[in-house]
Amino acid sequence: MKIIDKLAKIDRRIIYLILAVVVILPMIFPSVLRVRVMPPVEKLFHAVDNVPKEKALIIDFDYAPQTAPELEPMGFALLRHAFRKRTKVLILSLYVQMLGLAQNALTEVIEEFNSVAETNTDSIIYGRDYVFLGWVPPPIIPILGMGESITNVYQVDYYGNRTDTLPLMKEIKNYNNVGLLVSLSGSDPPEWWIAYAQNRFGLQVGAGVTAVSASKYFSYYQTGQFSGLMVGMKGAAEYEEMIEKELAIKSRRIASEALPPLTYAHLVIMVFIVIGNISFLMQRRKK
Amino acid sequence: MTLILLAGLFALAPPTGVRAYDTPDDGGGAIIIEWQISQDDQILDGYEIYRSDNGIDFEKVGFIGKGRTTIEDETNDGVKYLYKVAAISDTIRAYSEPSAEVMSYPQWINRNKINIFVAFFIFGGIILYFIYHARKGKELFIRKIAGLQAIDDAVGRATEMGKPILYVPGIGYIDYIATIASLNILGEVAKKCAEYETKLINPHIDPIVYTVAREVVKESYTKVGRPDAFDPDSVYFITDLQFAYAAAVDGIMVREKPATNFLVGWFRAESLILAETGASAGAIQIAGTDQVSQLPFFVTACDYTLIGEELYAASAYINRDPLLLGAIKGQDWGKLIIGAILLAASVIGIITKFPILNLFR
Amino acid sequence: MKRTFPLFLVLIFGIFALLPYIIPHPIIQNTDELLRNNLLKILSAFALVLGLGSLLKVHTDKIKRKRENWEYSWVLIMTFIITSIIGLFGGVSGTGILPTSIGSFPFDIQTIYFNVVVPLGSTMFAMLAFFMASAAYRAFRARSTEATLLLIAGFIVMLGVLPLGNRISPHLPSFAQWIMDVPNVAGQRGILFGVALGAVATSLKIILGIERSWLGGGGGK
Amino acid sequence: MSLSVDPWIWIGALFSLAIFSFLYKDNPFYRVAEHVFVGAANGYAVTFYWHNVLVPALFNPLFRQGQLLFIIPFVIGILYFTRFIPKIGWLLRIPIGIYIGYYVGASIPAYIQAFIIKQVQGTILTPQNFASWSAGSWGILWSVILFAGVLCTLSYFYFSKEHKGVLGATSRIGTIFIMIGFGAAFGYTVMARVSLLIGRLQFLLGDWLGIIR
Repeated sequence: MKIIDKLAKIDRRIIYLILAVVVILPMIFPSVLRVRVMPPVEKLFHAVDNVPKEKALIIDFDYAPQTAPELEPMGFALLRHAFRKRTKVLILSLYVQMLGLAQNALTEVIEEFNSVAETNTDSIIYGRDYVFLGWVPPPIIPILGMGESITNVYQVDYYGNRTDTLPLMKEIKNYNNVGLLVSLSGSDPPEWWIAYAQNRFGLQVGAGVTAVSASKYFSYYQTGQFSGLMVGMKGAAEYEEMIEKELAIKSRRIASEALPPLTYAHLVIMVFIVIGNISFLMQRRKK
Repeated sequence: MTLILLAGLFALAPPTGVRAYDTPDDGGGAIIIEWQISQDDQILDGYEIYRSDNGIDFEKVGFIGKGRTTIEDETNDGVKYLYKVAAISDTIRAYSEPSAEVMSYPQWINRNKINIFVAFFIFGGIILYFIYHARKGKELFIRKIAGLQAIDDAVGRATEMGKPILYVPGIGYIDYIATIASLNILGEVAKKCAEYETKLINPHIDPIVYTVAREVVKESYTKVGRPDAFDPDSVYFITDLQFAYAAAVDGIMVREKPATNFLVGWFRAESLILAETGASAGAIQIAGTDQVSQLPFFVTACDYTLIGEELYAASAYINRDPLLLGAIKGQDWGKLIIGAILLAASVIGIITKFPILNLFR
Repeated sequence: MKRTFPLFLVLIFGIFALLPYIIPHPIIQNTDELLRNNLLKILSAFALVLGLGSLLKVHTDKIKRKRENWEYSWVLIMTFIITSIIGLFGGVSGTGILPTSIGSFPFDIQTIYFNVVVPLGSTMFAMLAFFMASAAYRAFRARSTEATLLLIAGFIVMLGVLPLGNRISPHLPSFAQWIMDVPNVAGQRGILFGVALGAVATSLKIILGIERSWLGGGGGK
Repeated sequence: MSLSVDPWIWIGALFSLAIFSFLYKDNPFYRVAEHVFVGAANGYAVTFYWHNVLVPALFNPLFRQGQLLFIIPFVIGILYFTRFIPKIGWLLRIPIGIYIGYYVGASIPAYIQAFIIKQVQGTILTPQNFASWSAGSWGILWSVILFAGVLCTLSYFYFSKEHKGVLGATSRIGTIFIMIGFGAAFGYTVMARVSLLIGRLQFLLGDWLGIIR
């Protein structure tokens, strides 16, 4: 009976230590687990993939540092997908704090593609292949304004160039020239894009959200308002799986690398539950 | 011949049946324009909306993507307007016939919101009916909620052990109903602390809730006849940030080692930090919140949890105040009505073709 | 006077706040917006200044009376003063009169936010995983049939979300998804009805002066 | 192992470790970090309340542009400070009364529409709701289970009658739905929290220590 008593009184810090080890080890020796892609992410992949040549993909980077672990890998995967398919990309944020993270994701992926490109045609060039529009407050102005003219809303882009001088902006005038908009956010922006932009201009909307706020968004996916949905780090890993499988993109899969530690963490928590209950039942029977 | 052919080739079919009317149920300043899409809709860029207030010169006021058949235009009230819609493909345009004259004006009632106010008057009426009877002293039966018995035992436990009671009112603002219910329960717990001279610790995150709580606790001490025992610093403000507050309260749980923790009110992600640290410090914990996302953590880590509405019933039970009990009875009737509506609407929804869902926009 | 006038204010402002919901007329809508953007926004700012007053008072008292851990109150007050000076005089994006960088080392309010407030805040979120683990070990007991149900549903979802779950059986992920869509929504919607009815009832009682706990009277007559 | 050279990364990392040290036990490093957080967070709040609220919404219009109408919010705001003067302390109830009255009044229609009427709309058994599951004829079964679950959960929160007989049965079924819902939500939240821990460790092991890529 001694083990049971000891089990019942494991010190809290040992539990923390076990969790820490179980999470850190798979991070130091990364391995990528095969991921089964569920329908919501598959639909989003095909929606991004089917953006016509002459149209653009807009990515709305609206995650804060605190929700970056779940949403940043989605941003990287979407950018790699679009640039590999040479889809035209516009990037924007609805809030000022998010600009820094959008800029960080953009520069890293561009560098990844341009370091490998030989000729001018297959490298990613600002103004021709993508434009970083930046931020115009309050959010309702870009959401509705881009329906008629994007250059009227964003007269100047993030870097300060006049947008009407950029070649890409001559082709992409408004939502008619936008195949799909994907909003990455931990709060309400995806709802706004449906309520305002989709209702009035028929804009196709996809979303990448945090796991905690997932249940609310499933109803919009069910009604078809969302053309696809990624939820949490697992959703990001599924998208990384799709771009590797369909487009043979061999870049670092941050979210997929997080799956092993995530799996072991879940297993450890489940084992703790079982042990905790065994010692609990033993004690109850003893009484 | 070729010219006509070319013209025929390039001339677009204009949109037809253009109709314009004042947007109903709004504050004025808006007119809705509707039309049938042109036969060449597939190759169009979209439709341009033209407006004139003298019937002669039209100026462009709007644009919308192809395949759409309606748009809302912002106007000045009391001015007569005429509208034309043009199908546009690159630089070629085809104008429709002008619409009839139309004027926009504000309405005083938004008919879409009537169902909300009907529900409010019915439900409000029931609540007031029961409160009226409660004031008349009518006996109103309310079943016993397990969590409430625990509040008395928990305060008793802290008194026996001579240890303080920690009352965490959640991180909600003063207007959150959970916060107000929590202040009600704080009032009762403070009365018991005054009677048994148990130390009360009541840290706050919101300056307004803090000021109200101070008054509530002071009033409770005077009600029990112990205004002198009230320690003004037992109720204090820490910070207005969620996690600084959680860290500070954790610090209190570990340092002051209260025998009983009350975690009652509006909570977010910090609820698990508080509940877990309290559990590991070995305190009896009573939780209560209407934040459904936090209930799983409270249910697992606390001894008693008031789930959602039980929190409101708790403040009524503690005060044994007929007015509050009257409200609870009214809410029970509200649930009966919701159940009846669900049953009736489902029967109508299945058997008949009536679009029952539109009644509940 | 001390009670009736505040209760009268609650009645007037309570009813006035209801009207814009059903009356679209600009007269009501504009006054509502004017009231919100000017009066209420300013009151919230004054309330914060008041709260800070009491925070600083508590910590200055701690220092004066040398109560336990008083040294940390110095840390709090100094950090508060330094951050406020940098923020108030340095401007929101470093455009104020105070210089906000020495050579290449920036210290404007945004940099402080990204490198002090955010790491502290997100580490607190990260710690939740540890508290989750020890709560799972210590608190997660199959005390009753309901608690066992909660455990089972939790296990199914925690497994269904992982690639491992899919390897155990392809039906597991879809079953986990079904649990989120049907029983989870049913349970949460039932609770939500009760909470909403309770909230509306309490709001009505406050406006009509039946619920007076906010006055500090501890409710009742 | 390529240590970061940016001083701010070091500051962020050391603060993170100080907060994590709370896991071991409440210690001076944690308490310093806790108090720095409270000080910096309130300093940040003061900055934005001043620059984005008080100056543009009150001081500019009142003192710079002389719009005397702003005397009213200014005076009512000052009443907050009567809390420090016991004799006229009751004046504090005026700003609080206005504040509570407005917010509580505005919450009534919002709560009724969002949490009662829209939820009823989603629960009613109609062909439209059956189809919304996009699961073919299974949709009918899902809608019926949802319908029964909502009614049973409602019966759990019925306070006017003892939970015996039929009401006893429905409320027990109700608790089953509630507990399944809590378990499912818990599972999703575990994934979210562990992801945040992995994110922080990626910062510490990656950006700071450079152990992982």
